[in-house]
Amino acid sequence: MHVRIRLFAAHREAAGQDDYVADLPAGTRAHDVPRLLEARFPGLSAAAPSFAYAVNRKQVPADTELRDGDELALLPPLAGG
Amino acid sequence: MHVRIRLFAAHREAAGQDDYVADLPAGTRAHDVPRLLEARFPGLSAAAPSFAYAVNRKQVPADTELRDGDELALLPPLAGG
Amino acid sequence: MRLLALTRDPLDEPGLAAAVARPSSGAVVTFVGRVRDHAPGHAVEYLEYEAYPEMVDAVFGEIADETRERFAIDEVGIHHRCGRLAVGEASVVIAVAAAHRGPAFEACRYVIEQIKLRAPIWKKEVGPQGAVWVDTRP
Amino acid sequence: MRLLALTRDPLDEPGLAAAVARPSSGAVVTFVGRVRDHAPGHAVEYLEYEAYPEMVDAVFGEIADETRERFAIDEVGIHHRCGRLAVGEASVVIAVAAAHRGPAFEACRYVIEQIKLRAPIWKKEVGPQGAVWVDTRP
Repeated sequence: MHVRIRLFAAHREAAGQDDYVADLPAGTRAHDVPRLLEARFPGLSAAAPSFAYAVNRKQVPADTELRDGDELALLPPLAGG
Repeated sequence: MHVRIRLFAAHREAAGQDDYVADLPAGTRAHDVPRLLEARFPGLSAAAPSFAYAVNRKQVPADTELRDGDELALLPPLAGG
Repeated sequence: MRLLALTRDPLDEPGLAAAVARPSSGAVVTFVGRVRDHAPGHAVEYLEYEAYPEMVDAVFGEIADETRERFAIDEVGIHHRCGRLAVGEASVVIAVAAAHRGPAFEACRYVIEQIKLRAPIWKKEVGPQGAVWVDTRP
Repeated sequence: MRLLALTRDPLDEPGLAAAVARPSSGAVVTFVGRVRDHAPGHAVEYLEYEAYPEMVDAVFGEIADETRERFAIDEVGIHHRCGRLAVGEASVVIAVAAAHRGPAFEACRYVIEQIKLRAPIWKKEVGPQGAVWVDTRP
């Protein structure tokens, strides 16, 4: 299935891109994605404990199962305001 | 002794003036003044329970003894802000 | 710009906010008191603010000194208007700058509460039913 | 003026304060977050704010709706900036208008706390020691 991945801040800089369509196995959960994309974007797996996850622009639990066509954002610690 | 009296709000309007030099007996205390000036400014005595008193621009206890040359303000309930 | 003022002129809220901010200020909290179109039980057309100006200056100075002592702030400004004010006009502007937002909020709230308790200022509400000097005692 | 916005342009604090006020508003409380010249342990030359814009719009809408439900206010506005900001520039402006000052202060504080908890926004501090993405976790 295809999932659109959004990267931000240090991860966007390291990846050199902020937007990537990943081909993921059916049944993938949000918290599996950093490990699955580690080869493509080194550093994601090590950063995984600090990520929050948003699916289709809503924060969701880390074990949320993804569906084809979802947009998954890997959110590093927030610093707005 | 001479004490400068300052009047505000409804009392200033009723008196038609905001500033009056009163000749008061030695030993007069702040809370005596509404009664002493009742003849000159009707309504002051009835309003006395609602006054706070300032001498020389500082709020003081109602029984503060006045001195010659003091400025006594009769402060109706405050409504700033 | 003077940080503490009682004036008959319209208040300059952004000017006061700018006057209190320092390069170290991460937060500026501003309170504006405005003339409402209503009071409990009746409409309001305009207000007449009256003050004891010499004592207002002294009280604003005391409140500002206390606020700087009690809260970790960079600066505080207080401008209060007197005279006739229409609905929607600002009667008071308080601006507080601080490194962090907590003290900025707390100090700004402290200042307006102290003004209401201590500043020798009065207001007359004028509406269709006539004019009344406001007495907010419970 | 839109009440909720994420923008690369300088923020208009008095404009937002004016946009939230109604004739019934006796109080307007404004919070401005500014770029400080220092962070714990080092100087700051400028900040780079980055956002997830589509989600910021959704989160600001949720926060504004919650704020209107929880507090007796007339209106709330939130403007947040992204891109490069110099020391002294405003990164966020929150304006809340209410009949009375208590809810105006409380709602304004609620909004900034919720933004810090929930808005998908990040900032890189750039100073003499280099650049670092801010992580405020304890």
